[in-house]
Amino acid sequence: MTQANATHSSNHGDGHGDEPHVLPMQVYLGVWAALVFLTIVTVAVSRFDFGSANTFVALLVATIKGALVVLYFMHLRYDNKLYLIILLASLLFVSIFFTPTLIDLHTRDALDPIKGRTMYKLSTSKAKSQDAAPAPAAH
Amino acid sequence: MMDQSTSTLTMLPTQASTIAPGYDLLFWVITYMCVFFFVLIIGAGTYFVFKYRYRGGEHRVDTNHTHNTTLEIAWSVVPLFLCIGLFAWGFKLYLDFAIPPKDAIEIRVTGQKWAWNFEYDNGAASAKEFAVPLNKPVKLIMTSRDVLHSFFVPSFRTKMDVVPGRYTTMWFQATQVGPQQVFCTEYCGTSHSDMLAKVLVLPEKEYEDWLEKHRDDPNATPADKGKKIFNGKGGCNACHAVAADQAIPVIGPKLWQLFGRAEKMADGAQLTVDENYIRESIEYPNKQTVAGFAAGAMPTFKGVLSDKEISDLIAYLKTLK
Amino acid sequence: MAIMGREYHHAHHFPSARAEADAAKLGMWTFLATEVLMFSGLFMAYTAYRSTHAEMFKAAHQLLDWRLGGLNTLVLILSSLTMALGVRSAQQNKREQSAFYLVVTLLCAGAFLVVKYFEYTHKIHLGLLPGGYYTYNGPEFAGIDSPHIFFGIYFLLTGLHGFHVLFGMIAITWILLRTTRGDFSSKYYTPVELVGLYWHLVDLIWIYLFPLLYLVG
Amino acid sequence: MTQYSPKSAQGDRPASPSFYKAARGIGSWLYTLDHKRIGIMYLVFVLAAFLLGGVFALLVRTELLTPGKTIVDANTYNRLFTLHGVVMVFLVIIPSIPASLGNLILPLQLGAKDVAFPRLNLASFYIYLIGACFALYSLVNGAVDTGWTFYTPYSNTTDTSVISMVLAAFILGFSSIFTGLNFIATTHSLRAPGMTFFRMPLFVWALYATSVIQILATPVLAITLLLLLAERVLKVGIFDPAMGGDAVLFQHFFWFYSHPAVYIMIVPGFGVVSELITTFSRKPIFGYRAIAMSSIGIAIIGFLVWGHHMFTAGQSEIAGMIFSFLTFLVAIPTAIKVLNWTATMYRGSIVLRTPMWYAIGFLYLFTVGGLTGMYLATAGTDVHLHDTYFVVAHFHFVMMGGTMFAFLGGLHYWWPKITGRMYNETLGSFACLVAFIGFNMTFLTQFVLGAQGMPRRYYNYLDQFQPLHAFSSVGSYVLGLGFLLSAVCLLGTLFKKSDAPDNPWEGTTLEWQTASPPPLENFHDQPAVNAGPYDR
Repeated sequence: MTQANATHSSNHGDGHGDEPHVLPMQVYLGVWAALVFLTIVTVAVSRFDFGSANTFVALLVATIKGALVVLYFMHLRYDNKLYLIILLASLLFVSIFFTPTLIDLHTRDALDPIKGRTMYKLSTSKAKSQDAAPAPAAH
Repeated sequence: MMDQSTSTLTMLPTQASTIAPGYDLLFWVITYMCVFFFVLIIGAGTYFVFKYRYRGGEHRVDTNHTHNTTLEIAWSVVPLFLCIGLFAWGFKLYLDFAIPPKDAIEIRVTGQKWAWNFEYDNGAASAKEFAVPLNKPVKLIMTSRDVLHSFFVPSFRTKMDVVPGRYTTMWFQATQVGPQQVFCTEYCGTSHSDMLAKVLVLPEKEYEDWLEKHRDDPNATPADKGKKIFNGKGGCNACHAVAADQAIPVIGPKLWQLFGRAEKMADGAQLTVDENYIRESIEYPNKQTVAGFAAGAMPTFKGVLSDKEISDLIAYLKTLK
Repeated sequence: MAIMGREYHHAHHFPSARAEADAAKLGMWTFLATEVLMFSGLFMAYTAYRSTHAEMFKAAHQLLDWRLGGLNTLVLILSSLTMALGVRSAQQNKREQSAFYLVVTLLCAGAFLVVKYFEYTHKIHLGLLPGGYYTYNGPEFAGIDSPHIFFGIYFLLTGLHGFHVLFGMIAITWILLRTTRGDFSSKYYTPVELVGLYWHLVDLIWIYLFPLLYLVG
Repeated sequence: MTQYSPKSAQGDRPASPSFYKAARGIGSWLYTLDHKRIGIMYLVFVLAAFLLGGVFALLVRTELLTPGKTIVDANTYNRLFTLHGVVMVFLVIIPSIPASLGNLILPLQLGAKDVAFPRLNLASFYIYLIGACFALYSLVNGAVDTGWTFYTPYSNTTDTSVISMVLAAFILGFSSIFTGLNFIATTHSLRAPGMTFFRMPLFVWALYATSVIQILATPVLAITLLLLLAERVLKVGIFDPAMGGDAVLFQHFFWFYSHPAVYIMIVPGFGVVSELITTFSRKPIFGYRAIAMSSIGIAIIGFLVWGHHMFTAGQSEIAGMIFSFLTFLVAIPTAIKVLNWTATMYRGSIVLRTPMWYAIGFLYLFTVGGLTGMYLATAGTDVHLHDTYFVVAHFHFVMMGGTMFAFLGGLHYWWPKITGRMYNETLGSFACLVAFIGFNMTFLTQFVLGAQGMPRRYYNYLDQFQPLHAFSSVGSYVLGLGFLLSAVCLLGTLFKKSDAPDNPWEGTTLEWQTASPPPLENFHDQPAVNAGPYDR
């Protein structure tokens, strides 16, 4: 079975030879130090109360840490752009899943307040009795 | 059983609510549009198949038309506008379904495994059928006691799921006197297909009488009140038969000549029926199940029926000979 | 795909070793996309219930010990570093150094699970368990309904993440064995790199999990 | 000039043995890494599951001949339609085209020797078998009566064997993910030299778009089913209102996977039909880029529309508006495909062989299915029609009329290439005609039933629906007969001598440039590509 010597490199070759692209040690240690520092920042940030922006700030810090891990530890900054596209696509589709579901959860009582009320104020802690009787409709 | 005239020719049931004509108009507009496009596309396809059928010999093929940008843009933009138009009209109709008029009469509907119960503001209650006034808006505030159900009246064209733990609403204004069939259209188990009900559309006078009849009058005996709960708020008549000549329902045990009767339990235990056993079966039905009946079929009525109502029920059951 | 000690021959159906390595990395990144979407389901449940039961989440999170969570975060970040250095050493044909880094990564992962074990026993002892097994009657939940949902989401999120740490440890052990057998070199280090990518994602998920569960504002 | 410029004339090369003869014995099948053998094993099990699902369908239709009890009682009927749904969705229609025809034909059309990860491919097949075993275990252990949608709170309060069926679907999801992952890697890394993305056949484009959906949607099904198991075992309460949860949230989780899943089912069918119509019209496809891009468009927009399953489920009206609008957007690329196929047949030279009959049947049925989607996308008309037989008819038109007709068309089209044997043309076309007639008898009547308000999943129905139900049931027998005939037609060829030429349909894509059945290495020497897939 003669192997036709189609030796051209794969069609999206990024010009590197066969030698792997190795980052200097300082980059890894620097990224690690930044991550530790940002973890401390995460805890510190949660101490202050920014009101409704609390979650946003916490997620922002987490995203910075995530970006550091993805770009340097996972080598995405020097690799084929296709892998970055795959990661960003997965995050895009996560947001596609979140947005309409949360819109639905929070606008059920837009036209009629009664649709927003959950009837069962049920708690399983044995102390509370099960309040299952449907409250009379508010006129 | 269903008394609307739904011959197989007319696709849609009779129009018995104010929104039905508007609904049917949009339904038929979509239908004619679909028929038009079907004939256009499939007609062209069928014509091409027969006109350019290979009749042997050398293939005569025109291979230079492999794309035509203007045509392709046209048949993308035109359907887009049609779709936007359909969306807008459809959503307006959807809002008509969703927003009840302010003066609508409120009726509370409760769905449970395989029966519908209805309660009015003046305390009237009924199961399996409920009255509504003719040409007056009615708003149903609905919830479920166990799993998902769905309240569907084909002749009103309205449908809304009934979700446990939450309220959902639906409204209609009936324009035709007579009983309208109600279906449950969200799968809910064994007798999902028997979870039917009737909307009795009555003129004003008869509607008031019906309400009076179903209201619990003050000087009724506990047994009378129990009977009203049995057929009304409790909805027990959906699963239990109360007289020897009643063939169905057979989902739950028969309840005549009940007191003092020896019952064999599913786990083999033998016990004679007394008041405590009845009260316990109403509040914790799954503790003991009579042999030969499905466990877990009966929902709990704890917190739904007050203790006084349960004693009325027991008084009524005692009268069943 | 015969692997004999040092010399490595790429699979017959790939035009070159480089094409094979790129395909493997593309496959791994696609798999990581499925992991991201799988965890997104749990983050969706978290977001849905935090947005509708905000005060319950605020009350419930006090029962989590943020110091242990923070320690676990640092442990995982360190393991991410050592994993990355392990891959780097494999790329430089430094077999012993790579094995050393992989062992440290394994130890960190073990430490993470041990800390998780203490957290879980503490909660089981208090009765802070999901749904049917929730028996906690503490003062924090006076007038707050269904606090068991927070702990249901907590155990599902950290439990699934814990399982992924476990799978990671198994994969790293396999890579460690092959490193000591001398399978990897600067010409062929794909398996080490792929396990590294997987491990960094496990760390990434914990980076988001820590503030959301332990530090509710 | 044809796409494939051979380095040396085909004739003088010593004919290497077909992949069947390349290895012998049961071991050569159980441990094979050859994408063709894995494709055949998938094909065998998918067809077996299709037979099982079909038997359930016939039992359901027989029960519905008369209102009330005809052959089984209510509980058995609920189990029958649930099993029909689960077997058909998870075991048949999702793996059908990608896992069997895809595994067999994609590497050939790319000019590759095998898929990128052969061992992952075999693992995907064995995971499919394990999932099927879980489903069979659940079947014999009292089956499931929740419907294939597993809606809570019914699914976590019923005492039927839901856990084993949910585990089955969970495991089958991974088989689907691995197939998708394999095809993405293969398409990116193993294309023949010179085959740019826009010189790939449209079947490969369709499988690529399907793989993207499989990768992005199936994990959410995995976590949904995991949460359902947690609901049943730990009573977590996320989806159970009795524990403070929200049943509609489960529907959001479920349909976020299940609507893209219907595109996992139909988009490979588009790919097959694009191949069939081009080859049998002897003409390059009309609007190649439009069709290729519309596959990707459907894959992406398919993720935005799941809420149209929940217009009457207690979903907020604002969310309903968003979903209704986006659902119309997905209609546009679908319309583009059908119009482009019709334009391809214009001034072609149409050879009316069995695959082409299935493609024309597909065009009829899919157009009806697609157009009836208009009623269900429009929020207003969906209120009356939701959860009635109108919806049952709609999705059978697009799934059975669409995917299964395309699957059978593709099966007949590539049968000579896979088995090296030609099927009997008259029997094949006749089987297609019988199936087409049976299909229309069964499901056109259900449109009328649904519009009249006949709810779905009903064991006992009102008497006035009885004539239509009886007609539909008879139609289902004719449909079953049609598929039986096509099975006889295809399986019958296995007992005769392999007589198929290398290129019976004068196709232009790469799989027709090698032997039928192809050697283990697919091509004697690596084909190079220097023109579009359909240029003659």
